[in-house]
Amino acid sequence: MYPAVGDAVRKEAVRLLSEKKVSAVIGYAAGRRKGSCMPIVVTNAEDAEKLVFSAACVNNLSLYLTKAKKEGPKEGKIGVVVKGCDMKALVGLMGESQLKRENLYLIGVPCVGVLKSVSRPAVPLDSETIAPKCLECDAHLPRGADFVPDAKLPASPETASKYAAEIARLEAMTSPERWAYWKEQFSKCIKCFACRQVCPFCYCEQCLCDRNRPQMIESTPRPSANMMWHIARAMHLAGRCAGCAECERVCPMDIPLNLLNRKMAKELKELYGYEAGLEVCEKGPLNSYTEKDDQSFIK
Amino acid sequence: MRKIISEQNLNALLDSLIREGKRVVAPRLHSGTPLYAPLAGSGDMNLEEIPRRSAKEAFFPVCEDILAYEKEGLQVRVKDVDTSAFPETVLVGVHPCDAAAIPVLDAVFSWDYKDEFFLERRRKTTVVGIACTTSDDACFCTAVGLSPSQPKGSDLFLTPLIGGGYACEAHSEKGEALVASHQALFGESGNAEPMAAAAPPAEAFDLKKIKAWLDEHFEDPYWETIATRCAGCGVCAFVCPACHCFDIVDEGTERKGSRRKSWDACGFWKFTQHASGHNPRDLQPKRYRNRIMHKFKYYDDKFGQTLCTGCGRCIRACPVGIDIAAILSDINKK
Amino acid sequence: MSRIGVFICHCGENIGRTVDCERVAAEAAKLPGVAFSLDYKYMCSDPGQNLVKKAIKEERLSHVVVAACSPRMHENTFRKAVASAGLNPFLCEMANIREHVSWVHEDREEATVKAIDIVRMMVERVKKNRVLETITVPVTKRALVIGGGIAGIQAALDIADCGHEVVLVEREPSIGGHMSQLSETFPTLDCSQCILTPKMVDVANHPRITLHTYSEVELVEGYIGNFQVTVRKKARSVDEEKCTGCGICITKCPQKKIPNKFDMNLGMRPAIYVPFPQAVPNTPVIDRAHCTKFINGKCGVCQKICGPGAIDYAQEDRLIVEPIGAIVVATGFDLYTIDRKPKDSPYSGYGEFGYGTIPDVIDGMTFERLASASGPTGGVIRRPSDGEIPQKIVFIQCVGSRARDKGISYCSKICCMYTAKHAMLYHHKVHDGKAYVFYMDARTPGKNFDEFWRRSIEEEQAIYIRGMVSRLYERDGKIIVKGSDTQLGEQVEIEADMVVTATAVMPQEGADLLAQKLGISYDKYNFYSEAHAKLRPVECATAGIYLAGACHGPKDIPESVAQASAASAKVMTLFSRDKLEREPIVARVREATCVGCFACRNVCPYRAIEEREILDREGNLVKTVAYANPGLCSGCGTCQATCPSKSIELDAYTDQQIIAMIEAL
Amino acid sequence: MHAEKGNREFEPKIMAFVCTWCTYAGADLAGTSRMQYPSNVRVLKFPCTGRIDPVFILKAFQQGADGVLVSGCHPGDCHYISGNFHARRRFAVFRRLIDFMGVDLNRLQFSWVSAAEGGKWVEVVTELTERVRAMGPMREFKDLALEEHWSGAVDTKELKEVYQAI
Repeated sequence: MYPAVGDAVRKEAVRLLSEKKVSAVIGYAAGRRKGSCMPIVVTNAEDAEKLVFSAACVNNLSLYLTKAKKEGPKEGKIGVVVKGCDMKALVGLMGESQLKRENLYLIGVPCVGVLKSVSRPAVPLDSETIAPKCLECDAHLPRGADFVPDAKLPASPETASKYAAEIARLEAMTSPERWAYWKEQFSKCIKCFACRQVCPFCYCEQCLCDRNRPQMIESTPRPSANMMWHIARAMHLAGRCAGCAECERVCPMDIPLNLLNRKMAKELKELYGYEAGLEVCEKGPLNSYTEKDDQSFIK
Repeated sequence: MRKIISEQNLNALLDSLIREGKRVVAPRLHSGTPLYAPLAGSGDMNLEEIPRRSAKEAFFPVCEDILAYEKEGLQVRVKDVDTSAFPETVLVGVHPCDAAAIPVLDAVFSWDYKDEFFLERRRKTTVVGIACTTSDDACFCTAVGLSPSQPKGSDLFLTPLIGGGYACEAHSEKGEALVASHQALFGESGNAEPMAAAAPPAEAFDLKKIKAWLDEHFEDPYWETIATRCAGCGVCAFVCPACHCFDIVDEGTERKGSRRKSWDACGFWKFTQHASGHNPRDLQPKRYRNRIMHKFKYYDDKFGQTLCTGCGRCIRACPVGIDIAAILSDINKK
Repeated sequence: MSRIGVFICHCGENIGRTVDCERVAAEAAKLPGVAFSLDYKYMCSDPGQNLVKKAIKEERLSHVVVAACSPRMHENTFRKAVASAGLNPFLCEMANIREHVSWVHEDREEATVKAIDIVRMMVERVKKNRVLETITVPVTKRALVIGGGIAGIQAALDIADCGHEVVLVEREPSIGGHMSQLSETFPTLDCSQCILTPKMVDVANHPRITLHTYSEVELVEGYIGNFQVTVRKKARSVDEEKCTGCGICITKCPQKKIPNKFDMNLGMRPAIYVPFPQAVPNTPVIDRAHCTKFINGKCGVCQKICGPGAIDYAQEDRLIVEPIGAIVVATGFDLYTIDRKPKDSPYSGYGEFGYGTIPDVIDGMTFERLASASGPTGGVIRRPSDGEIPQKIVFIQCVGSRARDKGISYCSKICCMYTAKHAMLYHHKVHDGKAYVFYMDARTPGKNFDEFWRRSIEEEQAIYIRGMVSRLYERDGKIIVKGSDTQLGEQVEIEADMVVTATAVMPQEGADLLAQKLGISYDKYNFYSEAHAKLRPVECATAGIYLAGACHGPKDIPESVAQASAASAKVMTLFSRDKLEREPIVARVREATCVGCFACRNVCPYRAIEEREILDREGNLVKTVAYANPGLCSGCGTCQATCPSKSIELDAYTDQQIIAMIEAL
Repeated sequence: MHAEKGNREFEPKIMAFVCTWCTYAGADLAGTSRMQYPSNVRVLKFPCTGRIDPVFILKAFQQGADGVLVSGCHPGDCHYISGNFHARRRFAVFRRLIDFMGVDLNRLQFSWVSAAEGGKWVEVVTELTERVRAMGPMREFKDLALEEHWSGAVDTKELKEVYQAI
């Protein structure tokens, strides 16, 4: 299925660039290693021939449209290859005044799943290698794209949600057990900031963690500073993160970052019936309120 | 001096060292992630996978205090770190690519300024390397003049033998001393054949040619084609056995705190950010160019060495698929 | 390097008894940055303040911490003292060691330790304080009054009489509001129109009042002293400039069968009409929904007959932008009906009393029109169904009001009095008629109110029954009123000819929408909220907007007039200065790091966040960032807690100040 | 979290983040009414609960607070119209987050205390202080603050364990 999708994407990109419908297309190109893929920005039809799509095309390319990514194309209408999960991030970015729909040409890809890790990009996509986010995907076809190749989607390998199970497992623990779990996880963190740098919503010009007057969060990768950083980040993403899980994929230390984000998504749905990435809304759940919001925790 | 040691005796050696009060650092799983970390017993050691971070942190920690201060009224008390308290360490199971980086780092940490934190740890550490028998397509040590079976940087080097156990060869006094202190655990070298060394698929680069190109191409459109995609994280530098940039920050309050040294990465936007707000390396291609330049030109200019051992960690870990081996191969062909 | 002075007050014995002030002063002296510390019996006294001033000069102090009572008590005192010694007042902070320490803890050791901690926190905080300068904004001395009822009229006249221009906007074709519908007013029984219409004429003739009737506020931008208000002047189809008000169009209009809203639909009016004869302005308006010309184009009589040629069928709505400095909101009230009930209320209007199905069950305002000499019956009380004069009337109070389980918990305040008045008027007009009043409590706190109420019972023979009506139904041309008399403990059944319900006072339809345009807050009933229930009863929390009359809550005429004058006084206070001074505790955007996500705008209750474009030297757009308008910002700081990158910061409560305090723990 | 039973020596540090209009004034009223309550609480004044950043709570724990109180105006009473409504959502979410991280929510109290509720202020502060006193010190953040990566530690925990074993 994916080679056909890749062909269609390539054809569309070539058309868009040769007809000057867009100034650039952000997509995926093959890398040196067998099966590997990487993001690429192409600005002419010739280069567009490099575009591919496969289960190793894991990146959320909406990253390259954010203001944080100063190298990305900024002029004119931009074509971008999006999976369903990436689309949700774009929807969020539009709601946060970061992107305008009319400046984008969205090449949607039908997707049954991508790899959870590309440290070995050539492995086949199966129930072992698939990204956990893909198991609970409800957007195999991106909603609202300008172009979606006509492809039949095979059934997804599995539907059980690993995140829900893991959240339930942690919730069932006692507080000290949970603290020990996260302490162990975050003690591995080296503050390489891969999680932040690939996150479409971490588009702040200056991260709270890079601020030193005052130093709200210590910048060194010590265990306590790591804990502060990851709690603050989860809080900042609450109600915004739509679950592309890039943070978790790129973490060189295997910290289950998306677990935190999914937990927050679950809470927001429970508290305010809110789900991120479904439609462009100006006010997220944490910058709006109703008079009837739950306050059972307030004395 | 060539000896052999059985797996069992290697474990006994480690346990014995631990009992003696030495810190034994080796590849182990840390909540599922392979890392170099201290062992509580030999059973913790796990040589299956290459650790995600290199062995450099045994000498160049992720983060360390370099002084502490306390203030009362106008009085400030400064407390230095007692480097003599650094523990005696045996670093075991070090991959050749990690071990090879250690002498490379020696150069920069003992050049004009002697970094006592690095050097004291270095003095107190014995490095036990181990030859690789497996590799993947990210490995390219052979392309930068090294190999999965070379002992560079190891005080004692282990080569796995067919049928179990290791051949060991001491390459320094420290290595010899380690063997000597536990003579009984080592046997004389027998007939056992060493296992075949891993064969990374990369062909050798002409590092001289690459440097010659870099000498001439500080400004080149190539940098944008490879690094516009760079997301600006620090993964490549942090997993690298040879990257050694660090940042120094004061943490704590005005009244009490520490001065800390921690890893830095040229991919970060803050790297070389001036107080004025100007940054000479304002975009990722310029930052990534620095990474390549530093490894294959500047370090060579200064110390005559290459700051890359072909471990392939940055290739495996890069979130956006930047492949330094592919880049070197490109340059090699130019 | 800061040179902080710390001053510890004993407050006589109030602090000194429990806190070892000398020890606090000695400990304070050891803190980094503290250059001077002193304890004194009464820091707030003149000699105490002089000690502070003297130390600022002699010790060249950079900041001051006064450890004494609550800042709510004396922060101003000490900031003024500090300012008079040449230091910026915002470089002075208070450590509350009285209300929060000496008065609530008995153990001297514990209290002293806590006092030292608080002083340390404030010392660390004050180090991060910045010099703040009072903000000045220019004031446009022009007021907007929204609503032309008695409150709006009074406010407009007061402000205009003081020499300032006023723009009065009224939704209906005429000003006058509900008061113009009333017959006589309690407790004096003077004729409502007789006292109101001269004021309406004053408004029309006032050289400084611009009157926009048949108009609505479309958009409000800007902030105190500097509003831009867009008014939609709805198409009247009659040129106000040309019309002489002769009224011939009204008499000649062939379409005459339109229920007149002013008369509570008891009378009829033509399609071109003025709501009532004394209307101001006396310019008719064409009701396009009912005019034959607009329905099928087959009339045009008024245009043919109009001498000055004032009829303009093609007239369109006009938008007028008015520069305004202050706004008085006086949109008044309306009555509870079946189709106007509170949000989420299970109450069916007062359908269970037969309103809408039994024609002779009417509300108080309808009774006013029946009793009015200028009303549809010429002041004769006739029941709507057959025009008969009712011999027995039942008045029911608290219909809708004080019915917690049915959506409205408040008392509508005016009903007790107007029902007493109705009973009295009825007795004046139908001498042998009987008036029964069902009531829950008679609430008569007002000048001459109780006397008036007693008169209705004692002299005007109203029969008051304490209890609620359970059911109303028709039988043989009568309305059967079933209720209870709680004083006698009996069930009561009255065969009435007419029933008058004193229905709840509610805000005008769309009051919430107007509030959203203005950016003012309102309660769950849509009544507008004052800034402080006790001390700022006529101001909105949004600076520069004031309240008058029943839009704020049920009120009678004198109260509405009083509040209107109070609001005018507030407007005139604002207009007495050319520039407005505001406390400089406002949010500021760090443009360098703002990425323009506008989360701050989403949470700002004052609409203080605007967009600002950052351009490079060539004029190209670099980025769009937030801008916090200091004229609008009231300093809550919600924006800062919301901003992910902390690119907006509230002066005097910066992260640096707060973190410094936490770190001093 | 890990309750230390019978620790009578322990005096918890309680940090209270309050709005100036309601709770601070309520605390003042407790003072003018001469009500008595434990002296453990340290009050930080904010213009509005809307200004309170969750990071402040983390920072307070990190700096050694054993309990944190956040208190402001009752819904509908906010001096700034809606600051407390925004705060309510923010903290509803934040407390669920740190609960998931393993912080015992008994150490974090939220309340509405109006300017008229001096008595409620006393009640809330006393209750939190006594509850936290019974729970013992908040070790999690403090202990964590002393931890280092093994590589940066002068002597490691693992080593200590080994020494102790010998």
